[in-house]
Amino acid sequence: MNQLLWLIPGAPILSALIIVLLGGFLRYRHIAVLASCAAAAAFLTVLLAWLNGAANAQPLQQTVYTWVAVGDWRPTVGLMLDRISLVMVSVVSGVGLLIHLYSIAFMAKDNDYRRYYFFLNLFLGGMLLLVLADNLLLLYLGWELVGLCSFALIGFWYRDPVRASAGRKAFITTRIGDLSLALGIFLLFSQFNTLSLPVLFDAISEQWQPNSQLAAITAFMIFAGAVGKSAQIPLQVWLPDAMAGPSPVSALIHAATMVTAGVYLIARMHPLFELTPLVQWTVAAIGAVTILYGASSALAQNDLKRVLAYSTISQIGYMFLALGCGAYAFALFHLVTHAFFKSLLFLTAGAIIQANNHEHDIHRLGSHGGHSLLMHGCFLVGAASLAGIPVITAGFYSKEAILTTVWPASTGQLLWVIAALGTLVTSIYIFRTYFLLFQNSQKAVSISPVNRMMVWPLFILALLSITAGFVEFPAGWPGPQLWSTWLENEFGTATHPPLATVYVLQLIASLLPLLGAGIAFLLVRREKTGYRLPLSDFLRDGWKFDATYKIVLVGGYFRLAHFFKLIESLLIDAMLHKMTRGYKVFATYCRTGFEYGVLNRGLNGLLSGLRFGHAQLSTAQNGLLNRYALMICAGAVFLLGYWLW
Amino acid sequence: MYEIIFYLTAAVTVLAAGSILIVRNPIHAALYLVIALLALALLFFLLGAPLLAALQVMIYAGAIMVLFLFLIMVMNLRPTQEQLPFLSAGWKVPAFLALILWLELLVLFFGLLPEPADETITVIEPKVVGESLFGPYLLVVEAAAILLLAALIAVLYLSRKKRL
Amino acid sequence: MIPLSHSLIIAALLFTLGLLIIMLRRELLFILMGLEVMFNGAALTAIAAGQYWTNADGQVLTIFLTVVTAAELAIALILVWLVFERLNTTRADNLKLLKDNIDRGPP
Amino acid sequence: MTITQWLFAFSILLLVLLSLFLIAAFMVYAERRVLALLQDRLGPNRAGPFGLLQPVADLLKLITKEHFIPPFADRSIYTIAPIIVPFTALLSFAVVPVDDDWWLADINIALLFVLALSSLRVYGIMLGGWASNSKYPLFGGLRSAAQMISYELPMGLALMGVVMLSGSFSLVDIVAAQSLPFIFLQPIGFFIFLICGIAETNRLPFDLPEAENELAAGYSTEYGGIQFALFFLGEYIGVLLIAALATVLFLGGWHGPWLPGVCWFAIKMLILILLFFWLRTSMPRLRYDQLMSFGWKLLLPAALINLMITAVIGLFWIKG
Repeated sequence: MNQLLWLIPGAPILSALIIVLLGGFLRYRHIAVLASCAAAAAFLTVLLAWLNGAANAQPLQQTVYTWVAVGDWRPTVGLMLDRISLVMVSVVSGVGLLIHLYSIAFMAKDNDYRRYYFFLNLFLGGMLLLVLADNLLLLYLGWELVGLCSFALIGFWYRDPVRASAGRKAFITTRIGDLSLALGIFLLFSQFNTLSLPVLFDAISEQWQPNSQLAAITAFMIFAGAVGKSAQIPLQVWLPDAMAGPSPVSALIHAATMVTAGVYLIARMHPLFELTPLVQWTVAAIGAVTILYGASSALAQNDLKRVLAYSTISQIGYMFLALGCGAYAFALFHLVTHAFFKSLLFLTAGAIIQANNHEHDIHRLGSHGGHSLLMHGCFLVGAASLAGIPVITAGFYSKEAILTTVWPASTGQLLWVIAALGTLVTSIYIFRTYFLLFQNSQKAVSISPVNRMMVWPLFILALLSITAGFVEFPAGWPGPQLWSTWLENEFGTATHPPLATVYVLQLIASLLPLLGAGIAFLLVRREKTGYRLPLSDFLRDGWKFDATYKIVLVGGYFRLAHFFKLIESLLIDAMLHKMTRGYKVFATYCRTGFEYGVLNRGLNGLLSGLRFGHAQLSTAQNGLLNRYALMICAGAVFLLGYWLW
Repeated sequence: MYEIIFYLTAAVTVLAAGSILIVRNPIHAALYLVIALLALALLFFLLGAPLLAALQVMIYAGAIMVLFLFLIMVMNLRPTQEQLPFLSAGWKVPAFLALILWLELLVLFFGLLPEPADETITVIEPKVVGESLFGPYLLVVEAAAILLLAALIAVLYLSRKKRL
Repeated sequence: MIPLSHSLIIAALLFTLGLLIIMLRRELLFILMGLEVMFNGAALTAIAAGQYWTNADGQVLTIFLTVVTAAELAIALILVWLVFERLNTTRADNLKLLKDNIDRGPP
Repeated sequence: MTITQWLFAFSILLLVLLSLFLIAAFMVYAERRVLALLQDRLGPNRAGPFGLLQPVADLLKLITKEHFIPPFADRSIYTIAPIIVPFTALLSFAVVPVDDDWWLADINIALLFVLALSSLRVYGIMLGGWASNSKYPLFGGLRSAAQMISYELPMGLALMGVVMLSGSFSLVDIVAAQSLPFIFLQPIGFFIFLICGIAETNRLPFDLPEAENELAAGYSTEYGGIQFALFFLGEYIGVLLIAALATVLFLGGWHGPWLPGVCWFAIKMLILILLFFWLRTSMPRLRYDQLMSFGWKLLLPAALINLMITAVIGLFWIKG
């Protein structure tokens, strides 16, 4: 089995290569089948790994290739399949396979299918590489690969400038996080001279004291990387726009897999995070704020896919909350169930949108593509699972587990309240969407029926959205708790409050979704009569994050340059000339050369300082090649000097 | 004898490279570069890398620099009217920076390396290099081939009269 | 015979000379030549180090360096030619059409 | 090394150089006679018996001419350029084995050495054309640069087949490996090498850089006197070198029955040189685009295919 490990990321990557190199000779059907077969091969290999006892034995390991051997540093393409990655690999390849199958019918009418399948397969390979990597270098490679594919797939219909710019936005925003992750990796490498994960963990627990500053900085860097990829505040702005891509892409990349890479990363690096309670608390706090942010923004959206996008942001907030409270197993648990119900929602939404001739507004979506009942059922299952309707849905079990473990953490009561509020709002927005979509489904005729091929993945996902939760019953319930016991070796057990408290909390948390559904029903009724939520513009624009960034970050730089220039000209023209002249007159009048020299020179110094600032800022982009070379050289000199010193 | 040749060649290399800094005529600069490259090839040979010495002459001097000269001739560039660096005002800062960089590099090198115990030059045969190239580095060779192909296509595309 | 450090000194000298050429000369072709000199400084480092450890890897690295240079120069030269065709100049200072103009305000 | 050994080495070198110059000079004479013969006329026959002193007379004439540098030329490059051409060709002879143990140097990268030097040859012609600073020489120089780059590639690839068969870059080893001359194993390689060799030396039908009726005299238009003689000599030494290399690489070098090795070597070379003369009389000059497409679209693929076939056969036949 060790020798087959490469097949998991290898099959999709190979198929992507075939598609991009030989795709010109193939027809649509062949390419689609080839891509799906590659995904199936990866999934089957994962199944084989399960059957061969990957779930309970030592981690499987395979070193595929050694990049270069310099002294004792040998970066490898090494794969490692332990329980954490097994969870991820199963979800990614399984959901990936379903979405490939779904895409066959979905993309049938698009001319750029070759590019689509190339990037979809490449994405799958990159994601699998990311989760299987046994060293941070390879992990980073996968990380960038999925970022690239995400960029290409968001801007898939790049002829529309809005969509193309959405792709760029996603790429640039996540790049900020990526940079931070890279810095974190550099830091780790500079400290321990290795990037291999098992070695790194031993070294971390041996050499770094809890609460040490270096550990905190490193953990924070890595956390910032995760924030970028997982669309948490403050780097969440790209995800809503990422809905410009095709719906299966949204389902696969922006709901089920890539955005959870950050969760995986933190879970993977948990020995590091456990050293620094402060960063851990930050993770939880960011998660909690994001829950509220995403849920409240979703409440005011009219675009079906944007509702789901904000919902994704908020759900990943739950995962971060769990990670921050040390409940890594439950974060992964929620990741799994979320992958199922969110891709179910997205795929259903995609089918409905396609059936309505690419109409996105939930007020106007009426046709359900000839499978009205099925669409209805699938969406209801997904919505219920997302809201966490008690007992019968998978979402309930995972969310309940998280909520219970949040309580005993530091400032846990506050976090719990926020999360519970998030649950309520989640239920409201998703049922609002549901009621708006399906209450009057007869209002439009079906334009194009939904293909039968697209129905099967929906069906499977709906089944999983219901049943996946039964592996882990909440604390204190008379059901099995397979999940947390299975991941015990990796993470240790999470603590939960005394049982009496638990039952009260659970009761409240399970009543909230039902309450939310009720509120949604009333809300929709009132909305039909023209009622609008308070603050709805603010919420619809995602708390005005985009506008703020534009003003603060983009404008700031220009503002600063302007400021220097303005002050300079102001001082020269209005004041300084007069002042200097005045002083000059005064000086000559008093015949005191001393003052003349001091004042004039001092003011001139100030002036030239300002002028220098303006010149430096404005010539940072002066287009002169030599100047750029000079700057690079100066940077090299400085860095090398710093390092040597 | 051996040392004399080595240091002479090294001096030629550095002087020729330095001349590029101060000549006006692009053809002369290119020729100085060719001289530097040839001297460098000799250095490679003296250091015990005969294959690389030959490749340096064949590829760098024989192909790349000919292309360079070819381009200069086609453009028919005449001696530039630009002010020579040492006459223009802004040469001090870059020169200072470069000097510092060099010193830093030296510190870096001397800090990293212990002096070797035996200092005999071992010649690494072309065969060994070839086996290394097509053994552990086979994948990189393929990648290099793809890179060259990509460059070729890019150049063909760029040099078309009517671009898309 | 020849200590490694001496080769490295020469290599560093070549590298900085190349950098200096790039920083000081204003013609694109001269800048490209400076780049070549820098590449060759790096190549000398690789070869000297490879000989030091009697390892073929240094030479292999240099071969790849040559390949990369060839690819880079082919494209760079054609770009220089296109620039010359379009603007009738190869002075780097004249090529700043993409520079950011702060007077226009934020994009 | 002692002084006597140095002196010995130098005198040998001097001898080889002198004899090469002499051979090249007499090649000029021989070519003129052969051309005349093939064109049914007499050729030079006044100086000495059968005109044998003609090269001496030519040499005297060229040396005594005024050493003239045009005022618009780039002086230093103008002076250096003609020296490069014969110089690179002469250097290559250092590694050519003439007989069983007759060679000046046996280095393990001899073939690459020869290729490297032949790639440097183009500088002489290009720079000569550029330094003259007038129209036709510049065109001649440009043409030769493009031509030489284009034909060097198939030449090198054709030689790699030989390297594969013999497993060495050393010319001595290559000759030793030829119990059966490689022309039988590498016929395509031989022809590609020969064609590229002719192109590299700018002989007809590939003499576009100095095409008389298009470019006056190409890169050598502005040259006169001894410098012109150097260009001229360079071309003939180049022909000699190509013939010698073809002999060594493909025709089995000094291998042959009965006669001593040197004689075989000389005979094989002579045949090849006669072939070059013959080609000159009977082939028309190519057009420039024909030349380019012939090199890139025919010779290069042919050389690649030849190399691939050799590699495959070598892998399965010789090893396994």
